[in-house]
Amino acid sequence: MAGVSEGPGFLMTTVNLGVAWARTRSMWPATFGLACCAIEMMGTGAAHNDLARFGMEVFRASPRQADLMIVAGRVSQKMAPVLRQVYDQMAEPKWVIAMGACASTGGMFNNYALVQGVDEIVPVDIYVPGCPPGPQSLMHGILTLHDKIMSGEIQRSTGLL
Amino acid sequence: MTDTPDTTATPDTPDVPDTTVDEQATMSVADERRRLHDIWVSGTEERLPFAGATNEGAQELLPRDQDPALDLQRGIAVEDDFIDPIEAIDEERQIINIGPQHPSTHGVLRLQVELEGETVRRVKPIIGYLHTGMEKTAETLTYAQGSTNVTRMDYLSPFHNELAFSLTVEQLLGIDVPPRADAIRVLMTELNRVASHLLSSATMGMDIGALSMMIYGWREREVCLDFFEKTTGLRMNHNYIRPGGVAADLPDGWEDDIVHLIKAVNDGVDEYEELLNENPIFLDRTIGVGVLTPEECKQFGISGPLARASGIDFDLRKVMPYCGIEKYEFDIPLGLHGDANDRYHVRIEEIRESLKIAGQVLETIPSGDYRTPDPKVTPPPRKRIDESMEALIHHFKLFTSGIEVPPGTAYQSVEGPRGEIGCHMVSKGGTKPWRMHWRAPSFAAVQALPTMMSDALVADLIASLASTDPVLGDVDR
Amino acid sequence: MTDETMPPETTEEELEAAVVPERPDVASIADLLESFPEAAFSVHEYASSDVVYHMVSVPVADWVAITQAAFDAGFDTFVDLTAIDHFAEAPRFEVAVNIISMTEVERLIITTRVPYDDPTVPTLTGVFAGANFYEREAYDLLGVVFVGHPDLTRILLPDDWVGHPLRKDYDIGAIPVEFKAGSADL
Amino acid sequence: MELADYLPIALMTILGVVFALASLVLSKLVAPNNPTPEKLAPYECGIVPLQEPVQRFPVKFYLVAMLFVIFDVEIIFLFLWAVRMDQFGWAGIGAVVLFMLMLIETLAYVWKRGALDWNVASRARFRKVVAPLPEMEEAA
Repeated sequence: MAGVSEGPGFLMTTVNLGVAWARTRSMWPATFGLACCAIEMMGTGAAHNDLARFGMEVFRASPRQADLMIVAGRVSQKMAPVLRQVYDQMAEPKWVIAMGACASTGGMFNNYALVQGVDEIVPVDIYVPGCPPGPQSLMHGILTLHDKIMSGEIQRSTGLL
Repeated sequence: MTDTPDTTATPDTPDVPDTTVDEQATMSVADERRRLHDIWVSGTEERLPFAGATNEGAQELLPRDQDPALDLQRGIAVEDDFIDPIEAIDEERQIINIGPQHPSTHGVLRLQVELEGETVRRVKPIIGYLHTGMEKTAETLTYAQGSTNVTRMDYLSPFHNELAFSLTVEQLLGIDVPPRADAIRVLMTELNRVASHLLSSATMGMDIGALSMMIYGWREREVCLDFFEKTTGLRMNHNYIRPGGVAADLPDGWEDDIVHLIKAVNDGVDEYEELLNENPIFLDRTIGVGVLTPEECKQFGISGPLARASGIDFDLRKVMPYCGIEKYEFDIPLGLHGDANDRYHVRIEEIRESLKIAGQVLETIPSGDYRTPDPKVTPPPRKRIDESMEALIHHFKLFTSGIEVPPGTAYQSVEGPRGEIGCHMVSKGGTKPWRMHWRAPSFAAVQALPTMMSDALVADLIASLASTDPVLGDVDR
Repeated sequence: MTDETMPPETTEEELEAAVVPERPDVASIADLLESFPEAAFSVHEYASSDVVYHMVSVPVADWVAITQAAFDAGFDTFVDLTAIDHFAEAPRFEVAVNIISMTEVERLIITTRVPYDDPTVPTLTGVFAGANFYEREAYDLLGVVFVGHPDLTRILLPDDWVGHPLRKDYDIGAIPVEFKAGSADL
Repeated sequence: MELADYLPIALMTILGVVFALASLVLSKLVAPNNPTPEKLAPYECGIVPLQEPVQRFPVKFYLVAMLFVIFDVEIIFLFLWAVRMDQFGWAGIGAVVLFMLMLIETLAYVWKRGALDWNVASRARFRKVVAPLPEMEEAA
């Protein structure tokens, strides 16, 4: 049953649409807060600009119960294997948001210590620009991910159909 | 223009020094060859495959008999006569990871803990999971760009980082900033202390189980961040305090923003005190937990709220004042026992003191220039460039090569929310620092964690870690 | 760092300030210097404040001795330990320890220089327990070996890392940026 | 008590069994299931564990669970006894007292061994090193 569903991507059957809708409405992020972006991620989760509107206020600590990994911060060479291990331990379907310039491209630290962009380690779905991106831009990234899932472009890691 | 000394081997292109200097001649041929050709280029040495490389080998917690640093960890280095007598047999103990990806390690701190049932016997902090090579990057950025790199180190107190960096550069330059810039710097750093303490109280409450504390803490912090965004344009990592003054003057109408902020945060802190001060769970979880005696604080270099909670009356704002902070009158909250509860109370009182300072700055801020008029440090205003050729040259010189700093060594430190933030800078002339070492308060705090957590419960471990409130960007730099 | 850092003569009063007074006015540092004749000291003043701190440079032989003497003289708070790579000058590595005396409210920075071929400095963990992590970091990033350190392993870099990044001959490892005019040595 | 009276109980048990089995079978059939070696490895906060955790955990790690089991089982029997206490007479009360004595003996043993004592060494250190209690001066 696993693997990519063979049907044409955009013409989703109603069941597939229903499943995609259910997934986007309660996507639980794994707490992968590393640096300054983690503070903004917490700010997004707090009451002022609230992630609970998208059903995401529960930040799951263990990757077993998480669907979405928001890589919030700079990934150092020592942290890269840990990030890869946590990503592998997440259950499909799973998505990755690279939050901030350091996670997306290594940001202003073009040196020996940082992995220049998280996409060298894990497949990334959404890159959120900013250093640190404000809560609004993170939420815009999350909504773009919802649209991507709803429009069926990401069928990479479906479990069901 | 003073002629800069010739030994300016600019760090980013390490051109090799000539061998005429007599010491160089005595080096053996092998050293000669290594020095000339063998420049380490990172990434060329092959690394283990990704997933398997997460055990840090010698850095990890060694078995009991091979652990040389055990005494230091158990506080014996400070003649703590209290040693847990019973020696359990070995397979009763289990080494587990409270690892880099953990909800309550305040970032990517990894604690390897030897557990005997619920009791923690040995702890070893393993850090470096957020090492960003900032001190190496600082050597490639000019003095004008330096504060962008520095402000990302302790990302909960960006203004304190920038202030320490700017003061050190001004110490090397030998210039002073106008009084209005000093007042703005005091205002912004004190509000930054409020925002940082709000966050550390919020996360401390959440770690101990009071989830609502997290939501309350962030509500007041957003008020502070709004003012920061209005003044500097960014919620965090502002690059607002620069060598020579501040980037921009305070926006008009900032007075009633400050009045509103002071009122909102004061009311918020009243709510926290109702929520937590007499809360039996909070008291049971924090009284007598993570104790640090004053001698241990001095030995490990602990400063800030941790040291003051143990009763050390030492605050850089009072003892080694900077930016004219001695003009404002405020007092320093001290704790008695040095446990997690005292640390919480010291932070809450410090929020009130900082708000008092902000109020006094509001009344006594002088008008005038917010940057030093010295054209070699401050770029001229935009319209001046069209009128005068000299301004254009200064502008060009500043933004292409940067601020010329005479050679010398300087150290200056400010009182950050977590302790003494210091910048040890060596300059060999030119526009880029030769070496910039950052004295991070959380680095000393992480080093004292084993002393706090030995023979405590796992729940106490989490509570004492929350009360230490380390910021890993500062620890790993 | 040479003994008296003679800044370029820009203005008159700066010249006087730079001339090093004979004896530091702080009692404990003054008699500290009595017992260590080869020590050279300089006085530095904070920016936008009138706080003064002292720097003392000693040969590496009595590195632990002077720190222990300072500790007994009241400098009992450890603040920081740094290592600096003076790439071109002869004794290449400089190690600086930063201690405070809370009673006299004085800051003292003791520095020493070690050559490139044997960058070994005796450890200070005997005097200050706090020097443990700082010395591990200096070893990790700059390769200065601290003799007698209980647990001298890498602290910030992965264990299998090769080389000491903060040395001047260690390339920053920047990936050339793909801008058309982007220069490789960022 | 004809058979009919037992109908609701039968229905209840059938429903319970069916519900349990159904949820198991359905999730086996429908849920996505592609295990990878990393997923099966124990989660150690992102660290790849070197050696498998030791199978037999010493009792210190699940002390509270053991205490719970002992005293919970005791309470279950007490409930049954409490419902019909008045009909048992002295013999019944004697039996229960004997049963209770045995459990009080385990409670005494557990108390003596210090399992109930959460006043861990570090808190004792706090009392000894930092803030000795005024009235009892001797070491905690």
